[in-house]
Amino acid sequence: MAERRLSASAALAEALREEMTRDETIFILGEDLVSHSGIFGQFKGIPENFPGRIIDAPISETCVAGCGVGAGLTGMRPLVDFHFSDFVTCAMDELCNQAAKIRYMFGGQVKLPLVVWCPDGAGLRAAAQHSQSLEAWFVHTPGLKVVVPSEPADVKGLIKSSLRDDDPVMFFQHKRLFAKEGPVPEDADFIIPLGQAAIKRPGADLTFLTYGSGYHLCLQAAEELAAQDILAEIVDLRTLKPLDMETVAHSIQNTNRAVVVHEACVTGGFGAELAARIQVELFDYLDAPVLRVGAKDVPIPFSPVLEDYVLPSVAEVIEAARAVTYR
Amino acid sequence: MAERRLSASAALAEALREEMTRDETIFILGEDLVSHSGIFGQFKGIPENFPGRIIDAPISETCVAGCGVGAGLTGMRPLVDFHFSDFVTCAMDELCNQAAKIRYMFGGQVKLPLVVWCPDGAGLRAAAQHSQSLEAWFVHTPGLKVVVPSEPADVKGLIKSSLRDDDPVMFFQHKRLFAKEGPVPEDADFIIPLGQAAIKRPGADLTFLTYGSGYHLCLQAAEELAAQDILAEIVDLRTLKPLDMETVAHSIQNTNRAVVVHEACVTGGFGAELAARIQVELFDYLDAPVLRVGAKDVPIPFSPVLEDYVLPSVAEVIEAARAVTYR
Amino acid sequence: MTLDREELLRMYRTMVCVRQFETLAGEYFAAGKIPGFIHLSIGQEASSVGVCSALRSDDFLTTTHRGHGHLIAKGADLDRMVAELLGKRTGYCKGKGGSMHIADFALGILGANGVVAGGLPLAVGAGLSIKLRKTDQVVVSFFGDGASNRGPVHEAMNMAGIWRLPVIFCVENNGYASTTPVARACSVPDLALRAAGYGMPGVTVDGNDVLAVREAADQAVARARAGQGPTFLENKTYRIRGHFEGDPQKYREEAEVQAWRDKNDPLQRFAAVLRKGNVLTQDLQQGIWDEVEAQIGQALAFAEQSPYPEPKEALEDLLVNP
Amino acid sequence: MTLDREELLRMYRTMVCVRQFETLAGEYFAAGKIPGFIHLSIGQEASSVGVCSALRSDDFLTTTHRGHGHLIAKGADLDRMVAELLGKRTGYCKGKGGSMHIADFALGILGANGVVAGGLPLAVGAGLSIKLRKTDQVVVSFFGDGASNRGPVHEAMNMAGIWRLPVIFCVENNGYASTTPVARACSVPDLALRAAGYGMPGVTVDGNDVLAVREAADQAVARARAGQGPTFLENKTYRIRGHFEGDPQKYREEAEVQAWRDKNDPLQRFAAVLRKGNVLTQDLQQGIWDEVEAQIGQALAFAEQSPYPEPKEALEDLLVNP
Ligand SMILES: Cc1ncc(C[n+]2csc(CCOP(=O)(O)OP(=O)(O)O)c2C)c(N)n1
Ligand SMILES: Cc1ncc(C[n+]2csc(CCOP(=O)(O)OP(=O)(O)O)c2C)c(N)n1
Ligand SMILES: [Mg+2]
Ligand SMILES: [Mg+2]
Repeated sequence: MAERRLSASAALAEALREEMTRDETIFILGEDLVSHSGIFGQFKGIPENFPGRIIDAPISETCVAGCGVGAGLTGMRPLVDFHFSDFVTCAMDELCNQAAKIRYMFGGQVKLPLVVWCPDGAGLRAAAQHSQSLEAWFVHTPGLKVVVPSEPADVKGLIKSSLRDDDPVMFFQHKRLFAKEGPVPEDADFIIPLGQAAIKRPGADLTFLTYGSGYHLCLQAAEELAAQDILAEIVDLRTLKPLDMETVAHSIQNTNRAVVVHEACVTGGFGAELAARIQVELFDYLDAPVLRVGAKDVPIPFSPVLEDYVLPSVAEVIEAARAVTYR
Repeated sequence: MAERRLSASAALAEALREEMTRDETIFILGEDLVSHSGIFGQFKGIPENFPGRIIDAPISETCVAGCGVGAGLTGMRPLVDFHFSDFVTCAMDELCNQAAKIRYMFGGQVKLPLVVWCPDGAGLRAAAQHSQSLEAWFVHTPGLKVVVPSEPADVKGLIKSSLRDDDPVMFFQHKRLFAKEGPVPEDADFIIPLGQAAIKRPGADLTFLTYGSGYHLCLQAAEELAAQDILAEIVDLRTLKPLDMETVAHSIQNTNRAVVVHEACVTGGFGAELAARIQVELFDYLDAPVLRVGAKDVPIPFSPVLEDYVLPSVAEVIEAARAVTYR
Repeated sequence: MTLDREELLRMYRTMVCVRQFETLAGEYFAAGKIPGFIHLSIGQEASSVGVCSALRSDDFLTTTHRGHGHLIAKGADLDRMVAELLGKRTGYCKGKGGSMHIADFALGILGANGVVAGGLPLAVGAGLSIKLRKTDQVVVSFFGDGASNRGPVHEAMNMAGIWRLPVIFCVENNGYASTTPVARACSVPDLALRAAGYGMPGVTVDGNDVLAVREAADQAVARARAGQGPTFLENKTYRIRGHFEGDPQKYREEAEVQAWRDKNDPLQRFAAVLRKGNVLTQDLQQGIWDEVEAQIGQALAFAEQSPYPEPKEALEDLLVNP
Repeated sequence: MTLDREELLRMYRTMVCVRQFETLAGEYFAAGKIPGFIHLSIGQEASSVGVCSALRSDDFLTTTHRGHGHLIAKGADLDRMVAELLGKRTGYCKGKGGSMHIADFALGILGANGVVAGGLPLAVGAGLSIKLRKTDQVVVSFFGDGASNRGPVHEAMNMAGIWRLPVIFCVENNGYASTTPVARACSVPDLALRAAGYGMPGVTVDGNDVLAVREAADQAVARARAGQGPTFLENKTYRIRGHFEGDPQKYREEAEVQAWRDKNDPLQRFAAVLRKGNVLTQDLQQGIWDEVEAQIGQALAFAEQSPYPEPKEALEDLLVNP
């Protein structure tokens, strides 16, 4: 049977329609959702099919996030749309001091089902305040789960698990990947458990550890490298917290070399955490240092020539792969 | 001549008095500053000596931070007091989307002198929302400098450089260390340049890389280790961004072993960045993986037994030192 | 609506309970038995009791760093409250929260909050949840005059306003935000003036007159239950104790405090009313104080005898599915 | 205060300049010459010009994602503006900012802002700086009806209120925040009603009548310069173009837009007044349009001929002392 292909947006919308049908406590709250089915059209079909369960909020990210927390504590399963992930900066107290800590501070009295959906990433010439990848902040915040899908099927499987999960989840989906298509299972019960990485391309010479848009850079790099007989294995982490260290370890035990690739700027990014763990937990397996490829340490500039230069490139990924394989 | 000793609070106040006398564009803005000279008494003598230049703000962290930016852009040199560092969560847009990016977004048209003074850290039984160490978020934000002093002299020397610097500086000072005394030069021109680490204790067997409250854990650990003939060198980073990698490298080239110690929770903390860099830049010098010691990955709990368990301990630092020295 | 004798006495008893709880908490703190810092609500009992007595047990509440009174007035268990203040395993939060972080979700108490104004957006979320779940519950969100200047208050009031949510915004204007007098921080004399900016009724009441507070609260609750939307309620009161226990209080004259203590004590005022109406007698009053004292003594004993948590318990309760 | 002929013509000319600039920016965007996305202010020229013409060149301004008009009205250089939109090195920000991030600190323009309401706290800071530096400058902070619901607006207005800062809060109520009609997002019909909550005057004016806007702005500026504090000015206007170029605009009827375009165009209205007062003649009007067209054509040519930055320049301009 021919695989059905969907865009990442369509995969998200399908998953939401399935879950909202399954569980009527799920609702969507955010800015400008109803008339255009989300500013990226990511909620296609929801306004028509679930009137009253997708709600346009005023421009009030602080209260919108807090609203998600309050609703999640009182019997609902909110998905909060953050419009642009850059605006999580307007709700860090609600996300990191409230959502992340409530269950713990109150001694486990309550659960907080809450999905914070954040369209992130650069490449749209949207400049410094509409292009960030901020997942590392939340990885450093105990009490939050962090999910970053790269392909449509992952989007469907992971948003469904996130909506069924009883803990707050930060869900980052890359703006530039909404239209990108891929095979997506039709099965309404298809889910991808949080904390499960996927080996998306096998290879014996080195391991690419990546997620989100970084995955697509690695895929291209792996193909070009294959032509030079360097076989890269690609581990798509998919969930950064909880982290599937087991899959990471298995891969590196075979390849003895690793390169972490993400779009966020290198310094203090998630690649730092991963490299720091690997050089301890797999010290004896490493034949080369763990290299990191990410954006250069500046805000995202507007002009295409500048933005392209700042963002990580396939060439840089290939260069890192060559470096760790000493070829 | 006998060295003069001051508490960290007194060192801060002295530095501010000296700088405010030297430069009348400096002023202090924050909550509850005037009647008690700051809620920790950290601005002793300022309200009396500089009336009108230390200003009580309403509880409006968002606008207080933005106010610092606006004043810094128009000829003043503001020091913004954040009351508790936990409340930076109420101003992440102003700090990370505005302050950090303004000079860059506008093509270098303007400079933004701004010191954001954040009393941070745990140990006061103040629970999850008044005990955090959030420096890693800002290290991951291009455009900000990050300073974390550990001793009174560092406080004086670094706050003075921060106030004289033309870029926004996040300055984290540990609440539990305000009363701790140490020698402080009286010289009004004593400054410690940003980006300069200090080897505060020489040792040949391993290197402790630390800052803020972690420094005091390392000091105690180093003394106990010395009794076991394990000689630890302590590098107090003092500034996390810009980072003095040269001093870090020199030390590790001698000791071939490193342990990073900080109070922030381990996952995604600054130790990750440091370990990730070291295992690349000093790969051939390392005889052991770079270990990290920090708080356990939970919010800071209230009950003393719980909080003490979550925070990094001297015992854990010693254990890590033993592990990297294989003794 | 007039209150019957039982209700009046219940309210008086609760006010006595808050007063005695706070007084003893202060003593325990001074004795070094309570870690961290605590913020007491002595002098503000009419606000907590006047408002919470108008609520049902399934109604929601968010409170602040100064929340003991609200918790007690909503029916929180004294044993578990004291145990939490002491950091014991039997506390509401197993010792993880402390004074600033007590909640009782079974009673609709969505929690005290260490972040000033942190509770308001949560309250709006609870209000939205009520609307979506189609129940007739209401939410009360307590906050202070200082908190009223924070942005989340604005966003919360606007959202509750446009969606006509059953949320009661109750500001306890106690004259100070930490060291800062209200007039130096708030750009309006009566905070209730701001309600007009959100299309909701704004009422300023004598916050030390428990019956006046109760009446205003009853009206706000009725409006909310009837689906007529939010109300802004300003209870003008006074903080008798320091901002936190140990506060040097250089920002005010002792005489100012004394005047409020002597002439405007909410318990004395309510007792006088009840005595005048023959609802309360000397004996009955004494009986109530003794009974409450015994109850709190018991709570203290329970807490003192309770064990501290095991260190490793610090790693529990973070996530449902780690 | 009455405006002399030169001033009136200068204002009309500036409005024409904004209109033509925005129109051409739209065409360039449609032609794929402008990367990213742009937000045009066509139909709102009376607000930008009415307010900015009341300012001195040393006064400060913060604007928004829809800021081209404000920049031009404050005197920004068209060449550098267009160059920035195209991402050229000769642009105001050397190509690092783009449409949403243009500033000219020499003209007191503290910047457009990609974050809605992001400019208000900065404006308050500039106001505080004016007070501390003891100058008689003023600050205008433009924001939209949608922005008015964000928390920073509340904090900013309260701070400006208590400190009586020379800040003019100018909300351009253009009927929509992206897809959301103002009535669905704001809990009051007139946003100026909120001013009373901060003890400052609030004025709602016909934002498409440039003289009415100018008069209100003159009063607000006079108040501010005299140290009498902030003013809240609401200019009721209408966004003729989509929220961004390419906006499908399913949230409104074309007829609604058409009605505003036909019956309430600020340029036509002002021209009619000027013609009636014999300030403007057919020829003069044509001359102004031609002259502006030439000027903008020159700016476009300058921008097109300008080079793009070198990739490595992306690493410059982050810090003064790296
Ligand atoms: C966002 C935030 N800023 C500052 C603080 C520190 N703080 C705790 S209570 C308080 C004063 C609050 O005053 P008010 O809202 O009037 O409540 P009250 O203490 O008078 O009951 C302050 C400034 C905080 N906890 N949260
Ligand atoms: C904090 C924040 N939230 C959301 C956005 C996305 N956004 C950009 S413009 C806009 C609408 C703004 O409406 P309004 O304030 O009325 O200004 P207008 O576009 O009508 O000029 C939105 C939601 C943003 N840029 N910043
Ligand atoms: Mg108060
Ligand atoms: Mg608008």
